[in-house]
Amino acid sequence: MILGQFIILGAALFSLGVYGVLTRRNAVLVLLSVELMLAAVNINFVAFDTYARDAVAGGQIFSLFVIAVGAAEVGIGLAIILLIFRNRQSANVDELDLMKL
Amino acid sequence: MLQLLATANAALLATEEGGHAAEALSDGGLLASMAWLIPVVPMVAAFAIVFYGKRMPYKGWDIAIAVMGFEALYGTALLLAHIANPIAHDFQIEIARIGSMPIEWGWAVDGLSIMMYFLVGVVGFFVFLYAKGYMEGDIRYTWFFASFTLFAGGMLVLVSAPNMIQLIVGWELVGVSSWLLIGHYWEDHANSSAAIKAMITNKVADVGLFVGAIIVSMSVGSFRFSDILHAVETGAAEAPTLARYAFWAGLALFIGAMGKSAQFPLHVWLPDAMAGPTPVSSLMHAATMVTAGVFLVGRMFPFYLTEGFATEVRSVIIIVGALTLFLTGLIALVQDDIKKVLAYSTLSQLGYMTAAMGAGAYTAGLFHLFTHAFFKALLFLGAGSAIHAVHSNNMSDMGGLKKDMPYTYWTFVIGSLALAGIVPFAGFFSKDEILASIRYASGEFSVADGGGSLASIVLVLAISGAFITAFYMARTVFLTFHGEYKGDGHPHESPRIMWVPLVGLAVPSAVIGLINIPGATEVFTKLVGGREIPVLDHHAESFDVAMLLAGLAAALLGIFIGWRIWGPDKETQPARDTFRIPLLYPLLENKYYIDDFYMDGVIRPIRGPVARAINWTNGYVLDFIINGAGLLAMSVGKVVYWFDQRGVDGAINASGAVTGAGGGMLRLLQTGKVQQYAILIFAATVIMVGGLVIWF
Amino acid sequence: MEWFESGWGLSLVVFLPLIGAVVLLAIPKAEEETQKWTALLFAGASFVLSVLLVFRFDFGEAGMQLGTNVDWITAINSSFHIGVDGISLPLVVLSTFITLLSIIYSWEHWPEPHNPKAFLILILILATGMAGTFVALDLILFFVFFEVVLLPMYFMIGIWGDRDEITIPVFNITTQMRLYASIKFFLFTLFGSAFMLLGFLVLYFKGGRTFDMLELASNGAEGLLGSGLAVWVFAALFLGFAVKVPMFPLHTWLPDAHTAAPTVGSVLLAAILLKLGTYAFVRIAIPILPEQSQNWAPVIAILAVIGIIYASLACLAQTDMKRLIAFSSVGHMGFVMLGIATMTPIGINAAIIGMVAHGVITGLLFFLAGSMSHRYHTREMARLGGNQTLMPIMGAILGFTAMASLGLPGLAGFWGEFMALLAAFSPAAGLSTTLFRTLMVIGAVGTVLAAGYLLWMLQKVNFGEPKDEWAGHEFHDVDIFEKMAWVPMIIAVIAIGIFPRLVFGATNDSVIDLVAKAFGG
Amino acid sequence: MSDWITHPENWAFALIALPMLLAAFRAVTSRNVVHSVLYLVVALAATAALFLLLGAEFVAWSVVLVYIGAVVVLFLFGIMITRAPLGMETELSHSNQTKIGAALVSGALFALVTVATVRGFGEEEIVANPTRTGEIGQSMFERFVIPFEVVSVVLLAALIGGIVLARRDPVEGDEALQ
Repeated sequence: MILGQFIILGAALFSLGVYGVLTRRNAVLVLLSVELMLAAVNINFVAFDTYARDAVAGGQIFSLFVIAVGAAEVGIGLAIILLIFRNRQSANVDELDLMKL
Repeated sequence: MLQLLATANAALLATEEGGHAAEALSDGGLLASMAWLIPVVPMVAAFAIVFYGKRMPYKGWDIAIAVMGFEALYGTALLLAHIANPIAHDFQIEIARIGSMPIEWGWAVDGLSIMMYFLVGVVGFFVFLYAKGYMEGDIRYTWFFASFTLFAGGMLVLVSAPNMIQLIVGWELVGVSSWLLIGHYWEDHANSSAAIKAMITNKVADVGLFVGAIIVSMSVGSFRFSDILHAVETGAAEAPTLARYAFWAGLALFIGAMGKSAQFPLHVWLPDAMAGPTPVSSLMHAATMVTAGVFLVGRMFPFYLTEGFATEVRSVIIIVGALTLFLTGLIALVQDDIKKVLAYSTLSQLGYMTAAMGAGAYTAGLFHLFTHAFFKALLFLGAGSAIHAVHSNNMSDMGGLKKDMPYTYWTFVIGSLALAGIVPFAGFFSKDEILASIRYASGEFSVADGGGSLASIVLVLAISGAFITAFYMARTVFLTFHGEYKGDGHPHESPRIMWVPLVGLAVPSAVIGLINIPGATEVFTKLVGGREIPVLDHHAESFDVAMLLAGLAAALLGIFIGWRIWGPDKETQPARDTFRIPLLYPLLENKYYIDDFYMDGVIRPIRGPVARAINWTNGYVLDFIINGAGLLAMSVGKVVYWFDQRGVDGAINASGAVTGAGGGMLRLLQTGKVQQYAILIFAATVIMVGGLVIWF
Repeated sequence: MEWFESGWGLSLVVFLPLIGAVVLLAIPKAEEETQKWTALLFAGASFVLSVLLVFRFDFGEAGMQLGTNVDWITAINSSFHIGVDGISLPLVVLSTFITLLSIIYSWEHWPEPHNPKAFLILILILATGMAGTFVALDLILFFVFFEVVLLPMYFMIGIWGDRDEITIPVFNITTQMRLYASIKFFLFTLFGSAFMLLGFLVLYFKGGRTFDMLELASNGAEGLLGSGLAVWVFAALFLGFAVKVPMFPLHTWLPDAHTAAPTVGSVLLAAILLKLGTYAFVRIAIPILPEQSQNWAPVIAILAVIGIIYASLACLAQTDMKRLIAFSSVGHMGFVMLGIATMTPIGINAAIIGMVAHGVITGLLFFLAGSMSHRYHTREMARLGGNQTLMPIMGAILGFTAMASLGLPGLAGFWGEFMALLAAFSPAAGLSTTLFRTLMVIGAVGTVLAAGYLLWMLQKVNFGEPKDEWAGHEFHDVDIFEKMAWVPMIIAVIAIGIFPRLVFGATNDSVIDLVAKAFGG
Repeated sequence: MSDWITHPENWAFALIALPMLLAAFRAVTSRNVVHSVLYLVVALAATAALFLLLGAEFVAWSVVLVYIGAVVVLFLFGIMITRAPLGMETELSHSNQTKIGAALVSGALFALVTVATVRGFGEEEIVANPTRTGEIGQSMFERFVIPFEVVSVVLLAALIGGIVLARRDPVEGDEALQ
């Protein structure tokens, strides 16, 4: 195995995630795409960790942190979406245009 | 004290051994090495008076008089020791080193400075004594003595200076104490203005002093006078830098001297300085402080005398001196204020000293400085005594004081005779020496090309000056002490504390000239000649009979005419009082319009339009640019924001044409939709990072 | 004392005030006494330690001492490199000294709105920034300290500043003095700093990848830059420093900032902040870019002398006492810059003693102006007058300080001015003597104008009869806190005046060394 | 590169990676919300498999437990609560215009990241070496103990934040509460 294959795979997964983030209207699906991006990052972490033979397994540890933080993010994110839905009766991102005054 | 006696004794022995054994210069022993007390004691005392003066029995005067007594004694002791055995030694204490040049405090003990120590000490002592009576009941009695002592200290710092730095320090200290004392009654705007005028005029001249001192010191690489004068002594070839800038340095230093010694046209401050209490006028603006300029030229004299250095400057000096002595003497003729008369007379006498210096007569100039200090101090104190009695400065309020104030009268007459140059009073000898020196300069001692004829003109002016001097002094004496009393109340003699100093000063005024009779006594010549670097000036070995007679005749004529006009006849007096010479009188009355020129031509424009223009520039030009830039940035920001907020959307909504021409792109940019912003962010990131990737 | 000399002493001097500020944060707002004593304790400790530094300092040694060099931001090779030499030592002591006195003075003179806690915190942060700038030997560290100073001063002016309405000429915008002055101060300085940082970065990237001032100087960073780039680097540094000094024509923030700032703010601004710029010239511009310094020296000198004359004339037109003093600062800093521009040991020595003297004297003048306007509720000189009668001690101190400010020989101010002129007579080899000598004479004329405006100020403020409007007012003369703050300054002015070795003794060897290294003397 | 194909792990990699990319693609494009979530499950499971391939067992099982076990369930709940349309839905994504833009951007991003990282590390060999869970634990509680504690605080904060945000405010007269 070479590092390149993992990197390319990670990049592809990440780009797909980005694509999802950019195109999905439904907020839940945006979050879901973010999870894909996180997974891509994790792949890179673990691949580099194995490649570097890190004594303290820093890459793996960090991917664990990413998982944990990702889980937290989903929790909070869904809670926010829930709140928005409750207030605006919609979970569509493009209707959240309060930024445009 | 034992040491003092021992030194004097040894010195006497040395003189007895032979005439020229005294030429060997001694370092003065303990007496000289303790001479640092001379400048330091009054400085410390000034602070002591400020803080503790009020608690003393005589409110600070006691400290001051003790200090001046000490100065007088120490000065006399040094003088005696020096006469016995010439002392010339510099003491230096390094206080810093800047680059490789040391900065030092120190004290010079040589003929010139000893003469000044003695002068400041003795005259100062009498004036301080007198001041107790004169200032009795003053609102700021203690403060007066503090500043007066500070002045004495400053003057002694100045004359004890063995280097340029200390000279400047003393110079400015004297200036400041002068400012304090002229403005002593600062409640009155005129007085503080006079004080400021004195300080500013001196400051203008100080530019010259600074520049001159800098040029000289930097060229030689040392601030010490001894080093500078050694460089001069070795000749222009050995000190090329100094020689190259000698003219400018000499001129600049002389400009500095013109300020303190109130030479034309920087003399304007001195008459106004009479706003201070009379003892101040007496000590500072007659006897000592104003001699600082002459002292400076004397200190640097070899520089002005040695070929290859600042010899050309001497023609400037002599012209300035002659103009001063003549023009200011004339003004004295028309003054009513007795102190103003004496002030202009002081200017005139300072002109004599300066002219003598310019003529290359070191000894003569300093001798006149020496004698003048005594009789001018005496005259001021006498005038003060009269003012004290009649509560007015104006001679038109006096008259007939002779019978009420005998001590004042007789001492004043002695002073006047001395000033007028009547034999055998002090002024006679010194003025005669100056005339002789100028004549000598006009004959053999070429000042510059064509300098001979220049000195001849100066000679004529100087002899006329002698006449004018005698004339206005006669006027003063007759108007003040003779005739009918014209003021209010009944005048009476001043208290003893005031007339004792008058007598004390009258004695030297009468006899001190005898110490330097050409061909007979040469105590003074040896005194001021006792310096490390000898001053090779011309000094007459015998009387110049022609000049002696000319000067004496001019003086006697002056007194005679004065007596004819203001003396005996009472009936015609009012007519004469109101008589005005048509053209000359307004000119003199207005002091040649010089003051007006300075005020309206220089000071007011600078304080007014020029300063306001600069301030305007600051507010309206520089700040305009700054504020303009700031406000411009702000309005650009506002436009962008407006464009951002309304312009784009508004335009799109309003006009389909705009939509067609790229409206889609713009709408994409500004939708308020998060994801489209996100696209842009990602795109921008990709482009930027891509750029970097391609770059490396 | 091993620990003290190995950098801890110096670090404590710098950071004790900051620790004090943090401690103050924890003290409840109501407990003013505790706050004051805490601030005093930390500022006092910092001052005492800085004096101790003087005693541990080896005056025979020209190089950096008592410092340390610890890795800080390794990624950009920037380290916590501090140290003092003869040039920075007097300034460090000056900054701790003035800070301490400011806190003493503040004891019962709080500007409105009353909030001692915040005010003291700002003073302490300022103290750290000021002392830090003088000891930093790493460009990034220097920059950080240099900027740390900015914010507290901004808030000081903006919050406690003068609330008078002013109208900006030409644009006719009316705003409060403090707002205008604070924003002007902030933007001006930030503008300069931006260029300065740019210069630092170019030095880093092109001058050997280091931010260490000493290394940059000894590596000949200037040679690495090449003269084409060095010109621009110097220009950028020049802008940054000149704004802070401030040099004509970048000075216009100063009169406004000084006038608007609360008393202590003006004092710190005048006494220390202005020195950051001049110090940077000596510490950074000359050693690192000697050739460019020399190329630029005529420009600096001409601007300095224009500043002297310009400021003096502007002073003559002022009616506001504080503004007059502020303008006089521009003139005095002109002398300092003239000294630096000569690039000679004498000139730089003169500059440093000039900085110290100006710090003490102008600081004192601002204290006085502040105290007087506190009592009279006006700074208009036309309305004052007769102050000497109403408050004799205050008047006497004002007179003394004005004398010191006009460069009276025998007091501190003289040395800086005179020596700067002295140096201008023979500038460093390669500089035009004709130009510098002309500037010397013009500078000397500046002293006349200085005497003029200060004497006229004294005449207007101190002399004459008190105005009718003060009849019946009871004025309390100098109080104990003012005395405690001012007497040390007066003593310092006299002591430095009589015995300038107090400053020159420290600076001379270091300056000679600096000039020799920069110009190969 | 030529002997790449001869190594069996590479076959395994390809077997995992291809379905993973496919699933990911479908997850971001599917018109059915629930399908999207299920595709995500596939993609995440493939990730876990890759981790196993690399010897990172603990991480792999964590992914399975946390993501597949918990997060996906959370998503499904979210979908149901927000009443997203469960069937085929055209409105799930933006217009084609946006899609093209997004595709361009993400394509460029992919190219960029690939070029940059492959240029840097592409040819480096990887030899899988299983990491024992004990090592992970040791490392976690020695070298990374402070980040670990921080993460635990983050989780706690997320927990509280989630509750606060999602809880329905007790409004008086609210029928749901009575």
